[in-house]
Order: sequence, then C-alpha cells, then structure tokens
Amino acid sequence: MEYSIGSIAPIFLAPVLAFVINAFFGRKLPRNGDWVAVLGVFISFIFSARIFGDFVFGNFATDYYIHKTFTWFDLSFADQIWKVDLGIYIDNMAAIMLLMVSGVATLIHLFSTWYMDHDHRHGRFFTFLPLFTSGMLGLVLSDNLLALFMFWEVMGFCSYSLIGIYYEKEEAGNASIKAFMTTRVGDVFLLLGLVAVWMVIGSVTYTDIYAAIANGSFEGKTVLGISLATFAGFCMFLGAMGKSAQFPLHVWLPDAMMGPTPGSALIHAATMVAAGVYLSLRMYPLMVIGDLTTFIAVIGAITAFGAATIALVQTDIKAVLAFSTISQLGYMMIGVGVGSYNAAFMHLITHAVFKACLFLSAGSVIHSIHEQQMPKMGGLRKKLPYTFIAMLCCSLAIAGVPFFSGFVSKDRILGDALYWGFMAGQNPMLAIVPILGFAGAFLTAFYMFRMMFLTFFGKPRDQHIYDHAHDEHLSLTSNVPLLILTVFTLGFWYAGSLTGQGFVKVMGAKTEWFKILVEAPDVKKFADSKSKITPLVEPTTVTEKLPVAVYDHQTGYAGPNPDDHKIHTAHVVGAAASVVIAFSGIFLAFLMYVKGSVKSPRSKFPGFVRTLQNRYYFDHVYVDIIIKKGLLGLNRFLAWVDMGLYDRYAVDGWAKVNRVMFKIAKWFDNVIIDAVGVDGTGVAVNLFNLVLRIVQSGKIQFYFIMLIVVLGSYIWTLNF
Amino acid sequence: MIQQLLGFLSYYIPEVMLVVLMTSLLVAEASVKDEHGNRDKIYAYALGFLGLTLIPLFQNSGKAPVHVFFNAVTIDQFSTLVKIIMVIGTMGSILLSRTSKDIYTNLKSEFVILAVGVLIGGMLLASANNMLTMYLGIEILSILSYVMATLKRDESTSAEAGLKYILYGGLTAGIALFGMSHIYGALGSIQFVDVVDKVGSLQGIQLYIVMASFVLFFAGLGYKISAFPFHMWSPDVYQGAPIPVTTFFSIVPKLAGIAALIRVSMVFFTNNTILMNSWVGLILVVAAMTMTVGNVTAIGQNSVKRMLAFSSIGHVGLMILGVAVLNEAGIRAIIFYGIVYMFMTFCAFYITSYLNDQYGTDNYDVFRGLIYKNPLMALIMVGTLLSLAGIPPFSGFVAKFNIFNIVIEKKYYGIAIVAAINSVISLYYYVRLAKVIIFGKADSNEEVVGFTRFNQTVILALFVPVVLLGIFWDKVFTLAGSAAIFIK
Amino acid sequence: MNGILNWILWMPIIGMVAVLLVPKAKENVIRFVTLASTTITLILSIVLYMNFDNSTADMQFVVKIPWIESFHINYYLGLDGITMLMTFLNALLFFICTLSSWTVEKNLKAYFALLLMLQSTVFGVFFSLDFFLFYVYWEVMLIPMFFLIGIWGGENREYAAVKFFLYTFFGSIFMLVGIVALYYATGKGPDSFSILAHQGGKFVNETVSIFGNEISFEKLFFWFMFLGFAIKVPVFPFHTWLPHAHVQAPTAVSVILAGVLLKMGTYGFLRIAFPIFPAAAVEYSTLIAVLGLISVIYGAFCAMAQDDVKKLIAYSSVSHMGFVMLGISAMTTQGVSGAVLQMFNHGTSTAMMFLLIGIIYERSHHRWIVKPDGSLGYGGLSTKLPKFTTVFIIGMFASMGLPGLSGFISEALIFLGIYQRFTTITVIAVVGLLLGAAYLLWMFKRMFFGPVNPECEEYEDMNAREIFYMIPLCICVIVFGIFPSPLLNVMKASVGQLVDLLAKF
Amino acid sequence: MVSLSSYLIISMILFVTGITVMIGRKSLVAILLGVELVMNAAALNFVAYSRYMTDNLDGHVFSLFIIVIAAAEAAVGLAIVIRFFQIKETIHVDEATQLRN
Repeated sequence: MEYSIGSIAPIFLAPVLAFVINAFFGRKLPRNGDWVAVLGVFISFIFSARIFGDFVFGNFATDYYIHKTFTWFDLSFADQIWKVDLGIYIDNMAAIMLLMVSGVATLIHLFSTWYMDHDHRHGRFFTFLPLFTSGMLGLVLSDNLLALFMFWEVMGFCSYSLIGIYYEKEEAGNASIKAFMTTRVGDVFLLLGLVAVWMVIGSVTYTDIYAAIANGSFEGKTVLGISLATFAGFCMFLGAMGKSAQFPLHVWLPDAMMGPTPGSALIHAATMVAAGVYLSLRMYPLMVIGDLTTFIAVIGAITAFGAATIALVQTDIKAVLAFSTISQLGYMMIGVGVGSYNAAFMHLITHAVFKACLFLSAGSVIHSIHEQQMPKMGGLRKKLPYTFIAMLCCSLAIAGVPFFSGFVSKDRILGDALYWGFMAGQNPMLAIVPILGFAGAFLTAFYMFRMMFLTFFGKPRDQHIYDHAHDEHLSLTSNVPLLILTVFTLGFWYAGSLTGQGFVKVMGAKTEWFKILVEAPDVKKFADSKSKITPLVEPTTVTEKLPVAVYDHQTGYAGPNPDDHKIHTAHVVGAAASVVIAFSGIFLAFLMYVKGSVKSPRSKFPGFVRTLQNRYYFDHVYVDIIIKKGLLGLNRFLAWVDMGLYDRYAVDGWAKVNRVMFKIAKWFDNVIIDAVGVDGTGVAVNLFNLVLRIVQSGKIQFYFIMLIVVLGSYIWTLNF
Repeated sequence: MIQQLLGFLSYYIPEVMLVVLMTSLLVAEASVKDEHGNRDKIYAYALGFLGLTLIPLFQNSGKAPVHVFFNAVTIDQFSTLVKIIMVIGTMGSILLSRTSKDIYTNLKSEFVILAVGVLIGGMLLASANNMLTMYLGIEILSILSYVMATLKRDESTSAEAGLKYILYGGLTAGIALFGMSHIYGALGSIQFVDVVDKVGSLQGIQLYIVMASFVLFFAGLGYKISAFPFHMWSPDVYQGAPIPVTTFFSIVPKLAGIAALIRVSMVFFTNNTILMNSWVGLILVVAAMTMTVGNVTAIGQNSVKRMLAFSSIGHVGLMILGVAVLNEAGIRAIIFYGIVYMFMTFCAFYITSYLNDQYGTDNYDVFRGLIYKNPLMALIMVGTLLSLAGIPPFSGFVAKFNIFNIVIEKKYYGIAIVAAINSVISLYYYVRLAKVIIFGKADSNEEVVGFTRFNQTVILALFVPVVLLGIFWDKVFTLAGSAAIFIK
Repeated sequence: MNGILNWILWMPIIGMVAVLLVPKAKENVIRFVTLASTTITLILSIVLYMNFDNSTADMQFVVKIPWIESFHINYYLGLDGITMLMTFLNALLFFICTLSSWTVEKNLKAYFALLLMLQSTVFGVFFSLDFFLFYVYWEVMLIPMFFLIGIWGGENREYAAVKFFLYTFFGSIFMLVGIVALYYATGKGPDSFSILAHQGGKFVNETVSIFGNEISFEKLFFWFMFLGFAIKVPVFPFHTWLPHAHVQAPTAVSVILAGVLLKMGTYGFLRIAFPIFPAAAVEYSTLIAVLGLISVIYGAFCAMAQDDVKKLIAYSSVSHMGFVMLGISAMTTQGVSGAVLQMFNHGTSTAMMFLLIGIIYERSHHRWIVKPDGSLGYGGLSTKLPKFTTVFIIGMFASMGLPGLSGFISEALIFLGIYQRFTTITVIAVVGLLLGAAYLLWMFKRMFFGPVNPECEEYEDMNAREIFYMIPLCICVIVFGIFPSPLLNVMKASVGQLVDLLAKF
Repeated sequence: MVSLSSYLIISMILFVTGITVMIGRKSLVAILLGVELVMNAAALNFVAYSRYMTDNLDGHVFSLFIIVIAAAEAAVGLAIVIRFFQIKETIHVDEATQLRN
C-alpha cells in the first residue's frame, strides 16, 4: 500500500497546528481554544487509526514498514558529502504506538476540557497539551535518533511547562525545573550516544544502525576504551532512564504531579515516560551487542521494586499513582533487559491505557472533592460510581488480575524474567531480578487496592469533604473518556484470548496479533538496505514489503528461546505465581483497610517507614547535598576565583604591576636618593662617600652617578 | 673663494634668515616701550618671518644633496625635511606662548628670541657633517635651552629646572666631547666624509676605542633626545619649565637630536659589521629601556605636563628604533613619526596650557568633565590621546605601524614585542586621562577662558593633520621616503 | 551590485553625519534618522543575501581600490558565506538596537552617532580583505565602544570601559606585529596586505629567530593572532573583561557586544588565523579545544553563581562562545558549520536575552536575581508580564539549545564535529549543555515563578515598540531552528573550502 | 720627550677629577667647575691628538671652540645659579629637589 506524505503528516502536524493556533489566538477563541486542541489531536487519531488498521488488519506482516525521507539540510561541498536526512519510519510497533498515543491523548484532551474548565491557566494548558502530544507522535514517527532526540527534548520542554503551570506556587516551579533537569541529565548522554553512533557509523537512522549491526560495523570500534556499542547503548539507555524515570533518575516523576492531573496523565501514561522505553526497544539490537541487557534488567528490577515500596506509604492519591508509574516502567525495563521485547512493548501499551485511566479517575475524584489526600477520602463509590468502576478495572489491570490487560503483559515479562533469572544459566545472582519483580507485583496489588479501599470504600473519614463532593453524571467530557479507556483495560484486546496465555482464543486467525506483529528488529534483514552515507534522491520513498515471516527468534539475542520447553514452564509458573500474588496482595489490602483485622505494621518499623516517606532520601541527596552544597558551592567558589582572584589579581594585576614598577622608580628617587643617599647610608652613594671622603650627595648628582654607571656598563658590555 | 662661500650660503639661506630674525627681534624688543603691553607685532613679525624661511627650505628640498662649507654642513633631503618640521614646531610653540600665562608678558619676546636661537642650533645639528659643527649645534641648542627652562624666573621650580638642565647638560656635553676627542684620535679626522671610509678599515684596539668613545659621544646626543639613561633631567625640566617651553622642548631639540643621531649612526656603522652589530645591540637595549622607563613612569603621574613628558620619552624610545635599523626605511619612519608627533604634541599641550592658565595647575583634575565644558576641545584631546597611544584611525597609529614595520623587516621580533607591550602600557595612562575627560563629572559648568574662537580654530587646525595623516598618509609618507641621508 | 558593500559599509556613517547635523533638541528627528539609516542597511543586507551566490567559496561583491600605494595597502572589501551571515546579523541587531535605544535619555545625539559609527566599523571588520584595513577597523571599533560603555554604562562603567579597551588592545597589538610580519614574509609584494593572498599554509617551512632560537614562523605568529582573537571571543583565560563590560554597558551595547563583537574573534580565527597558519592551527587544535572546553564548563559554573542577571548572561556568553571554539577546533565540516551557525544563533538568542533584561531593567532599575540583602529582586513576573515571559521563554530555550529553536542545530553540529577529533572533550563538553540548562532555568524560576514580588506589581508588560523589535529575533530563533538551510547553504562553500584546506595539514 | 700618552693620562685625570667633583661636591659653583674640567680634558685630548696622530689642525680648532663654548656655558650656568641663589638663598645642590615624581 502506498502512503502519500499527506496521509501521514497530519498525525504530527494537526496537533502542532493546534498548538500554533492556541499559542497565538488562544485567548481570543471561545473557551480559550480547547476545542482546537481536541480537534487537532482527534485528527491525528483518525489518521493513526487508518495506519493502524492497515498495518494490523490489512497487511498483518511482521516486516512491513514505511520509510520516507527528505533532506533537512545539506553541508555537502565539492567532494565532501554530508547531509542530514529526516524521515518517517512506521513499522508495526510505531503503528501501534501511534494509535495508542493519539487515542489516549484524545481522551485526555477531552477530559481536560471538563477538568480544566474554570481553571485560570486553561488557555496555557491547552496550548502545551497538543504540543506535548505532537512531540510524542513525532518521536514515534521519526526514522532516526536525531529527530527522536529533538522531539524528546520538545517533550521535556512541554513537561516543564505543564508541571510548572501553576508557577506562582514555589513547589511547582521547583518541580518543573527538577523534571527538566533530571531528564536533561539523561538527554545529554543520549545526545552523546547519538553523536558517537553518527560519527562512527555515519548515520543515526534506525535502519542504518540495524544494517551496521548486521554488517559488523560496530565491531572493533571503541570510544574511550569502551566498545562503541556499549558506550553508545549505555548513553542512550541513560537517556531512557531519565525520561522513563528509572532509578536513580526517577526523582522528577513524583514531583511532576504538581501540574494539573490530566497533564500528569499525559506525561505518565502515553507520552513522555513511554519515550524512554520506546527508545530502549528501538535500540534493542544495540543494547544486545553492547552487553547491556543485564544492566537494564537490574535497573528495571530495582526501580520496579523500590518505587513499589515507596508507594506503600504515600497518602496523596496522585503520588501513589506516580510511584506506581515508576514501578511499572521498571517492569518494562525488566522486559527489555530479559529479552521479553514483545511483552515489554505490550506492557507499555497496556500501562498507557490503564495508567491514563487511573490518572483521569484520580482527576475526577480530585475535581469532585478538591482534595488529594486519601486519609480524608472514603466511601466515595456512591458519589462517583463511574469513576469507581473505571478505577477498579484499572487497579485490577495493574495488579495483574486475569482477564485484564496488566495480567497479559506484566506476566509475560515476569515469566520471561523467571526463565531468564533461574533457568537460562546466567549468573545466579541475577535471580534477584525475577524475585524483585514478583515482590514488586505483590506490593503493586497491595498498594493499588490500599488506594482503592481508602478512596472508595469504608466510611467517609472527612464528612465535610464527602458532603460537598459533587455527584457524578454521565457526560462526554467528564467520565465517558474514563469508561472508554476502561474498556481497553481488558486483556483480550491485546492477547486475543481471554487469559492472555492462549487458552481461550477469541479473535480467530488474528489471535496473538500483538505477539506476532511486534518482534525485536531482525538486523540481518536490514543488512542490505541503503545506507544514508550515500546521497539519496529526495524525496525518497523506500516502502518495502518484505516476505511475511513467521515469528522466529534469531540467534544472537539474549532473549528466551521459544523452542525451549523451559520457557513454557516458566510462563505457566509465572502466571500462576502472579495470580496468587495479585490476589494475596488485594486480600491483604482488604484485610488491612476494609476489615481492619490486620494491623498495619508501620509502627513496628518507624525508621523504615520514614525512609520510605522520604523516598529513600534521593531528593535530599540530590537537592540538598549534591546541588545546593556541591554544585552551588563549587559555582560560588569558581565565580569568586574568577572575579575575586583571577580577574582581580592576575588580570588587573598587570595594572598593579605597572603601578608597582612606577612605585619602584619613585622609590628609587625618593628613598634611595633622599632618605638613603642624603643620610649617607645608600649603597651606591655611600660607596662614593667612602672613596672620595666627600660627605654628602644629592639628587642631581645621583643622576650623574646613574649616567656614569650605565655608560660604563655599556662600554664594558660592548668591548669585552 | 668668496664666490664659493656665497655659493654655499645659497644653501644656507634659511639659517641666515633666522639669524637675521633673531637679531632684529632683539632690536625690536629693545624698542618696546610698554614692558607689560602685548607684543602682537613682534609675534606677527616673528611668525611671518619663520613662515618665510619655509620657502627656501622647500626650495632646498628639491635640490640635489650637497656638502657645503667644506664638508662642515650637509644640505640633503633629510636635514631639510627635519628643518621644516622644526620650523613649524617653533612656530607652533611661539603661537602658544602668545596667550600662555605661563610666560610673563615682559618675557614673551624673549621666548621668541630664544626659540629662534634654539631653532638655529637645531638646524645646525640636523645638517652637521662633522663633529665640530655637531658639537656647536648641540651647544647652541643647549645653552639657549637652559635659559628657556629658567624663563619663569621668579619661581623656584623653573630655576631648579634650569639648574638641573645645565648641570646635566654640562656633564653629558663634557663626556661627549671626551668621546669625540678619542674618536678624532683614533680616526684622525672630525669630518664625517672621511670617517665613513676610515671606519671600514678599523682593526683591533682601535675598534674598541672607537666603540667606547662613540658610546661617550652618544651621551651628548642621547641627553638631547632624553634616551635612557640620559633621560632623568627631562621630566623635571619639563615640569619646571613653562608649558610653551615644554612644548618646544618636546619637539625641536628632540627632533634635532634624533636627526643628528641617525646621521652619526649611518656614518659610523654602515661600513663596519663589527661596529654595526655592537651598536645595533646597544641601541635596541637603549630603545627598549627608554620606552619602558618612559611609559612606566608616566603611569603614576598626576601632572599632565609631567605625564606628557614621560610619554615623550616613551615615544623617543620608538623613534630610536628607526635609528637601530640603519636604513632608508628607518629614516622614513622617523620623519613620519616626527611630523605626526609634532601635531599630537601641539594638540595635547595647547589644551593643557589653556586649562593650566584657567586653573593654575595641570593636574588630571582640571580635565575632569571637560566634555561638558567644551565638547570640541575634549574630543580633540581624547583623539590626541588615542593617537598618542597608537589607535587607528589617528596618525599616531600609522607612525607606530611604520616603526613596527621597519623593526619587523629586520626581524627584530623581540623588540617588536617589547614595543607592543609598551603600547599597551601607554594606552593605560592615556586612557586614564581620557576617562577623566569624558566620564568624569565636572565640578562646575564654567566656560574655560583660554578657548577663544581663535585658539579653538588653531587647535582644530592642528588636529586635522592628526586625523588626516592617519587615513590618507600615502603622500606624506612618500615625501618622508624621499628623505635620504647624504653622506658622501 | 558591486558597490553594494560600499553602501552597506558607509550607510551608517552617512547616518552618523546626518545625526550630527540635527540639532540636539530634536530628539525624535535623531531617532528616526538613526532608524532610517539602520533600516536601509538592513534592507541592503537582505538584498545582498538575495544576490549572494551560494555555490562558490570565492569572495563576492569585491571592491578593491588602492589606498596606501607605498605599502600596497588597498581598500579591499569582499564577502563570502561566513561574512554574509555576520553581515545580516549585524544589520539586524543594529536595527533592533536602534529601536531598543529609543528611551535613552542622556545625550541622545552622541549616543546614536556612536552607535552608527560602531555599526560601520563592525561591517568594516567583516568586509575587510586587506589586513591593514581589517586592523584599522578592528581597532577603531574600540573607540565607540569605549565611549558607549563609559558614558552610558552603569555604576562602575569607567572601570569596565577601560578594561575592555586595554584588554582588547593588548590582544590586537600583538596581532599587528603578526600582520606586519606577514607583510614581510611575503616579500612586500602587491598582495602582501591581502588576507586572501596569505591563505593556504604558505609559511609552513619558514622559521624566525628570537633571541637566538629558531622558531617556526607559523607557530609563533599563530599565537600572536590567537591572542588577538581569543581575547575578543573571549576564550578562557582571557574572558574576565566580558562580565564587566556587559554588566556596565547599556542594553543596546550589550546586545551588540554579545551579538556581533564577540563573533569578530571567532571570525578572525576562521578568516585569518586558521587559513593562514593551517599547520599550526592543526597542531594546536587540541589546546584550542581544551580552552574552548574550559570556557564552556567554567563559564557555565560561574554563570550559575551570579546574582546579577546580566552577569549571568555574560558568563553564559563565555560558555556559548566556548562551544564555537570547540566547533572551530574540530576542523570538520560539521564542527565548523556548527560553529558558524552558532555564531549567528548565539547572536540572535543572546541579543534577545540582553534586550529582555534591558526591558525589565527599564521597569525595575536593578538587575538582581537575588539582591545583596538576600531577598529576591524579582518574582512572579510570569503572572504580571505574560508577553514578556513568552518572549523570554523563547530566548532562554533558544539559548539553552532546545530542539526546534536555533541553538540546537548549531550545538548538535558542533558535537558531531568535535567528536570526530576529540572524543574525551566531547564527553566532558556535554556537561556544558546540562549546566547551561541549569543556570538558565534556575534564573528563570527565581525571576518569573513564585508569588508576585510586591516591587513588581507596578511593572507594565512589553509595549508595542518592544514587541515590534523582539519579533524579528523571535522569528530568527524559531525559523532557523526548524529550517537552518537558508543559513547553512550560504556558508557551506566557504566552510567547505576552509575544512579542505585544514585537512591537508 | 713628552709623549702622547702623557697628555692622555693628564686629560684622563682631568676628566675623572671633573666627574668626581660633579658627583661629590655640594656647591653648585663647584659642580660648574667640574664641568669645565671635563671640557678641558677633552680640549687637551684634541690638541694632543692633533699634534701627534694627525696631519690636520682640526683638533686645534676644535679646542678653541671648546674654550669659547665653555665660557658661554659657564656664563649661563652662573646666571642660573645666581637666580637659584636669589630664590633659595643657598647654592647647596640638595636644595634642588623640588621637582620629582
């Protein structure tokens, strides 16, 4: 199927246009132009849906992709050819991403029109929201790392603006800077990795990188003594860690809830945090040849478990969700690390859906009662029935209860991790990854239902708030988006079977479509593709349709081997364990927060609880010690060195040297001649006094002496 | 014989005219009845006469070079050009003395007489072609200068200045004479025409004697141009003397001295490699020391006159470099530098003089906020200072550029760097004054009295060359390039 | 078209004369005369751009008139791609500065006259193909700057003006020695003062003797030139005049200083130091890169500690010009293109920052982010001044190198370029990007976020004039951030030629 | 027989004495005398060289001029010293230190 650029570009351009319109004319439009934003994003959804349809239902081929490029700028001169091409690259993964991003974003925009209705930053919010969406869509569409980086940064800027939208609040300002700077730490490394790959391989287009990997171009190349693949992969993964809030760059994400809740929904679900995982998936072959998968898995496991523990003690409903996001992103990274490519991507999609829904639900709750603290809620299910349903389904999904999407995706990751950690013959220490994964899963189920129970069950803890809560009515903008998202928390959409493990197939031939269509890039297939190093005619269309290939893991990946019966065992064991863990977590939460029969063990570990409440002191270390004491101290010191020391003494010192020289000359006149000479103690004059027995000398005579001495020395020098 | 002498005299008309002028001025002054009246007529007469002397000078500049008075004096392009500059310099100083309150009214014509006398000595020095005429030139120049320095005779500073000048001058003249006598002994002639040949064949001990004696001889000239280490008198004298005298001193004797120095250097050192190498080494050291000492000492000065005095030592250091290269390009650079330096000095001293008249002091403070009192004068002063510092588009830059040129052509990079650093140092104190003029806040908005329309016109007219020679200097430079030294 | 450079060069002088002829009291006439002059110059530079031939690296629109025949000095003007960008930048910034100086009160006539003189001299530096002419313009430029800083500057203006003057002069006097040495090294021929005639590594094998040591001619005079240009850029450790000059200078002068004058230094490297002494340049490129790197990091660190917003931006200029030096020292197509592009982009983005600081200064009459007594100087400006904030965000993020705005492409190109030669330096230099974001955002937060400072309650948002002159810069920053080709196409031939030359050594 | 070296030695002694006087003595008149001594040393040299080393009379002429000049210089010098004395009422050389940096 041929795609003209006109059928793809609107996906990206429509929200951009919405941004431009709102930025310039937003204030003059009715409702500050929020409908423009919704419309823009909806248009991109329509076009995305078409592409999705074509890819998933039309072709149903693993290797089908669209690749269009154009020259952005060209530095070629004479025989030096160097130009920068940008382009569009859509494969199955991108098609799915596009649909998810634009779809979720549309619903979030729709919801925001209700949520932000009377907010004083309404116009500003609807300026940045479509830009944010377009950033993510552009990132997904782009065919190379440079464009990815650019959209990546645009999203950073948008998150900065959205988080800091209530900038008159001190915390909002801090949070926005924190978000931008923390992700920027990763970003500069991503840029570094990008530059390294570009300058060694000659291109940063995905297909070219894959081709380079297949052709062995990475072999033997080193950067600072490290192999190029490891260096570049590590740098890029650092970028991904920043954006996807992986330990230890996770600190910005909880603070990001300072923005309006729909904004958080967009950041946490569909766009920004997904970008890091998306990058890791795109660069998966590079991570493999760079031997970084183990590292990624360990980081993911630490993040997944650590964030889950922090979530246990949070009382702010959005904070719980924020930490759950970090935790779930950790699972995705585990998936990348253990080679569960498909499941990691699926978890990205399913998580986006249910997390968006969770945030919107939380937004609905907050909008209704104007309160974020869970201890002040309770019993809200009667007041907010639709929200309750949506949130319950999402919680079930995230907890990994069968039939819901989280079960399908997360349990595949956990299954693969189980195999990877225990059965693949790795270092036994790495068993920590699945162990932390399962422990985190238990905690996830527990804290999600802690949240559910505290919010919707029991009796209202603060009757005043409860009484003033708005009742919920079904409306297109307020809760229909939630319900639409809720529908997609069901597992069969993704798995094609009810359980997700292939037992009950409901979609016929397309069953397991996700599993079949999304696979790790097979670099060998790109080995012959044209390299960007040679000039291309523009605009180039490289729409290639490769033969349909059955899903077949190539050797060379660290991923599990499907032929191995062990993996099947692992999946079955993992699924069973997950179900048990999920239910036990929910049950424990039920006991503690509804029945009250189990006492919270908080009082027994006050120190640990305090550590958790302080989020393992990461913020403290980063902000108070590293930044305030270290960085600012260093800055002040250097600034003092610069102006107080260097400029004052070394630079202005030249003037001083001159003045000192002048003073010496003056001193010569005054002290030597007047004081020393006249008093008869000066060296030169005194000598004459001794020899000539003439008592005193004077100023003119000192001139004479100088003259004679210098003349004598001239003659002496010249003649001897 | 008479005919021959008359023939020689035909080359010597300017000097003769000046002698006539000087004597007639003496008579005219004696006829003045009102001792404290103005002497505009005398001034008009003197200036007009000096202007007239330019005519034979310009005529001479077209003629072929020749030695006159039996090789005692040479009339060549170089000396003629130097004389022209000196005459213009004298005219400028005389013009300044007319209004300057630094010179007592009853002594004004005395200043004119003495200035013309010094000019005669300077002219003799510039075209001296044997050691005797050179010595006579130095002494005529010096003795009259001593008197000029003491012209403000009721003030102890002026008397002290004269005293220092004469004692120092006496010593250096004596030393120079002593040197000359040994040179004469070693070479057997005082005629430069003969010296040129004999220097080439010097051997052994004679070489040493000549070199050592020349260093002594150099003391006499070095003192006139105030080169290190013979410079010590000059700041004191410059400060003590009245401003018109200072102006005069920093132009005419200096230029005459440089002219003599370059002639002597060309005579003694072009024919003998050993001597030349020693001399170039020495003169480079002297130049470096001169400019460094001058510039460094100028930094801390609070009296503008004294600052300009020290800065003139710095400029002399640069001009000496033109001697060090011992070639035509050096002469050209010196001539150009002389012309430019004369105009710059005039501008600076004129303005200083008027302010000094107004406030009775020449401290930096009297320049404070000049831009608000008299913007035109302030701008000219700043332009002059920048020109002195060697900033384009002013002519001081071109002069400095030419010096760099000749030095680098000879590949004396070391001295070029020293000169470069000295430029920065000099900029430092010039800018310090410029800063006071422009950025300072004036204490009062009173008009500065000295700046009558006439005086402003004069200053402006003197400033025009400072700018124009910085942009369109090709013609003047070509003219300076025609100034060849005629030795044989 | 051949005389157009003359027109551009002398148009400001014509304007200056016109300004001087207007009576002092008629301030509006003076303003409009200046505006007319700068507008015509801007239009002429756009005409120049349209007639510019991208395909050649040769000098275009050449004007050559004998000036000082004794030395074969010519009035020799020409334009290539790099110059073209600088010309446009210069014309644009002066046009904007005229508008931004509308409210200057003190001695308006002299101010505008000096501003126009400055513009002409800057054009002169960029157009000159004759060394002597170049040097003359290079130095003359100091005079109006000296006055502009010294008269219209802040409290400590005298010190800053003198420091600027002396420091720059110190560098350029060494350059003069180098220029004269080049004249004699090429045998005083008819082309001996032509910049172009010296290019191409003609002095590789020559030596000079200094105090008895034989030193390579190239290496020695490369450093002479280096000193002159590095002080102008300014490269660490020659940077300390910059904060003083910027802090004290009036707004428009800061804009010009950061926007154009600093580029003269890097332009000097590209036009003179590198093409004439390629072997030395290649040999010492590591050192230059290290100095550039130190400028980047050190400038950023110092910027972060500043409480005076103008000083902060001044140090950020040090940091950004460090990137330019890095790009130049890379000596690759990407690096040098990036550097030239960064010269342009830094010109626009820093100009925006300084103009904006000037705008807020007119309202607050101070520039403290944090006052010396510890309280915030501003706060909550976002709430009070939405238009101002919007423009500030654009300028700030452009300066930070946010993709989509102009700074990014140039910085990315510089990194691509430098990586090929100095990997370690690249790895360290990315920290500069991080720090760059940190100090700008932190400043932004302290000034614009938080509750409205009671002192800021009365401030008015940008007026129509202020918006009007910010628009061209905003357009430059955004449009060239998305479509850099108009800039890159113009310069690529010139850059390519330079890189080709350097590659041979 | 009086040889050239005798003259030279005498002139050297004169020269050194003159210099020494100028440096050592405090009286201005004495210093002026020192100047005369130095000049006479030179004049003596000229005459001696003219007699022994050369075949021309340049040296003799020169020394005549030296005598004349020395007289003129002494006259001017004494006049200035007198002026100085009138103002300062001393001829001690150390009183002349008013002008300095």
